[in-house]
Amino acid sequence: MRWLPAVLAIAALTGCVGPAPTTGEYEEKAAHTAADALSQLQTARLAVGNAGRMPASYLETVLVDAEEAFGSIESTFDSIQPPDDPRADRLRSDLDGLLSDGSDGMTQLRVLARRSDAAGLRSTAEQLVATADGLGRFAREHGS
Amino acid sequence: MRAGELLGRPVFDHTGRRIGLVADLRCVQEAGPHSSWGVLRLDALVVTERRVTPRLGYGRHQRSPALLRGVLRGLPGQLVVVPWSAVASWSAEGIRLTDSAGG
Amino acid sequence: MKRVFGVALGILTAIGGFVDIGDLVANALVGARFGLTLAWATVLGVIGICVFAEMSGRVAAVAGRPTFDLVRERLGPRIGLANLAASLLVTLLTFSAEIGGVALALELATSVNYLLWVPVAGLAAWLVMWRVRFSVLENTAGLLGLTLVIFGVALWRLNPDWPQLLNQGISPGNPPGEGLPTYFYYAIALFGAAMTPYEVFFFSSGGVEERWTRKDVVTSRVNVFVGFPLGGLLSLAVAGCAAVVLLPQGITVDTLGQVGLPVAVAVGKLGLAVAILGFVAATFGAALETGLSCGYSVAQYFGWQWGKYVRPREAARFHLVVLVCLIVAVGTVLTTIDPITITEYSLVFSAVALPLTYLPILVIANDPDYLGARVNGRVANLFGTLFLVVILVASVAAIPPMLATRAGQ
Amino acid sequence: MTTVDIYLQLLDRQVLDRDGRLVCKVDDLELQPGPDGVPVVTAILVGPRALGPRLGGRPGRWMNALASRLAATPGDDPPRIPFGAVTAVHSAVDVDRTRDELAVDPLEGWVERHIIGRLPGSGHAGG
Repeated sequence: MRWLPAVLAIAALTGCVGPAPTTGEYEEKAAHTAADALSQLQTARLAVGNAGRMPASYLETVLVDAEEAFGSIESTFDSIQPPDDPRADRLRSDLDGLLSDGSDGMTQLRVLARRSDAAGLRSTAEQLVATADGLGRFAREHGS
Repeated sequence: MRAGELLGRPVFDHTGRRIGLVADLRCVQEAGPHSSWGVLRLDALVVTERRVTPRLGYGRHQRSPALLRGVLRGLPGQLVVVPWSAVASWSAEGIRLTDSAGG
Repeated sequence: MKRVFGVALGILTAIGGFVDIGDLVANALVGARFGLTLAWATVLGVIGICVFAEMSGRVAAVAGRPTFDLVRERLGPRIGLANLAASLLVTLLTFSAEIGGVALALELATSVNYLLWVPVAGLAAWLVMWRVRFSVLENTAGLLGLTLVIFGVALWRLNPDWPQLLNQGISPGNPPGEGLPTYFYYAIALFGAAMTPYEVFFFSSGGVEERWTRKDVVTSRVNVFVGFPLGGLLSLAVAGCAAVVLLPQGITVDTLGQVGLPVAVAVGKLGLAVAILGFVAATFGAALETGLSCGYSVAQYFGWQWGKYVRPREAARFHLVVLVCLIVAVGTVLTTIDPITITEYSLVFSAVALPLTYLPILVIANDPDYLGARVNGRVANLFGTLFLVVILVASVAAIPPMLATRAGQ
Repeated sequence: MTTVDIYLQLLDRQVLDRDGRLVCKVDDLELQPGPDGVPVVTAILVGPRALGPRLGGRPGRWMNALASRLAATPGDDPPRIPFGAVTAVHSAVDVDRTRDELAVDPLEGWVERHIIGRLPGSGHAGG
């Protein structure tokens, strides 16, 4: 069993950050990323939409967790080497745009929540609808 | 001698043919001094071809659940009870029986 | 009257004590991804735990022997030791997840980072295990855990499309967009969450702590057959809330905060406060159960004096094991490994450790040497055998989907 | 005549002292030839030096090594309880001595004196 840790380590490494060899696989990963990011964004929006129905500490914790998770989803995707294919480049730039809009918005939400700025929260959350729709569409179109 | 040293040891008949492993030590309980529970005298070796199952008790008093009993009883090999008087010698390599044990 | 009170108390504790961080997260996660299409796995797990907890409770009441005594007696010292290693690993992982869960719940209440709460939660758990009487410990945690009923209230207030929800519950199958391996991975995780081995260690050892006798077999049965299913209903309510509120939004659950969101939506601030109290109580109660179970299993394997019914200094090594496990558990959470991730892995490992725990219980529950006339009847044996097969299948089946889906990714 | 299969019915059971306290497990049994040469069970053997050899393999070696480091009495002989002290065998084994009289487990005393006994509240009554 001495080989087991080595095999697991290799599997983990190649599975998470290794180069994506084909455009198909890259697309699948992109779709996955979009769905995961959407989940975090929707969590933040749902929390903000019900901000009056929860203690401030709860809202803040949910927003901080969502922002952090969103950030790590984004950086994991960025660390994947896209295949040398114009289609892959297009996928990458489409998703990157959505992800950076999303992460800006989430940071903004966290800042506003700490300031207890209810109006600001509401308007920022509304602006994120387009990003959420975009991520949802991306995940559906490119998902298997 | 420890019980743990006898358990699991291979048993050979007088021709050197292997019968199985010691699965359990059957003792007779005799009255002991005053309040004590009694004296246990080694009476026989319970010998089996399998290793695990005797511990679950299905060779003896354990009857149910039916499926477990069926599966465990259905495995090849059976329990053989060899009286201690039939043991000719024993060592780390195994236990050798006398001529009369039958096997 | 006192007896009725005792039985009622037992039921309430069983309900509150049934749900822990693993049940909360696994059920919310599955509800948000699969709706109620995996409800069958929870139901199956609840029936399974009832069957084996009843047997282990009966053996504890009639023969006075807790579960790990049985493991060593019927599997022998070698396989018994293997089981001890496996179940100690699972229980210890669960223990750290529960400590982390308490800290996460306190973070939700205070917005102070959970890592700062971890040592506090650990110290509080140790003080309770060290000083507080067993019955007080068990009853308080169980009763406070009952506040999780708020998830039932929330589900009712959400006024979902009941027929559709029910229909999901009775028609298993992976929803579109989810692969079959992922579906089965979570089925096993839910089954494992309901049947974690520490529950029988704790239940049977608790019977000995409370000096159960033959007369208490009935009490034990009522606790199991009423309390556990109601606890299972709480689990389903958590899943239902997630299915109604989170699933349509495309939210997958990976934090405790998300688990509580549906309650905020449906009931508002007060309801959420109750839910947070429930999170703290359920995870803290489970931390006590798992922490003590670490001590129970080691001490029972080696034959040391254990239990809270004697002075700590009379069960020195038992308390030492508990203390060491607590330090390891706190240390594990402080490495910043996500407690929720620990939960997910420990659930699957527990499916692997299950057969070695439940086989000896089933065998001894049939042994007249131990139980005399109180051995298993036909029904207990039918279900016991059936579930042993299910557990074996789940254990063998746990590994491929876990690898194939990289733990449900 | 009652027969007892000692692997099935005696080994690995819990030993209880006169006050019902848990003492140890029946880790192994000692047999010695009686007057007629037939082996008779003479003692319950206790502790890692009794259990280690039964485990065998690597865990057994570890346990033996650990035991010889911790041993209070030199040599390979594990602590023993004379079989005459046994008053009953049921789901546990009853012995008519107290835990302190038996003194089969030096480690328990060590942990009590040096670690657990030093923590505040260790003598607090249980419940």
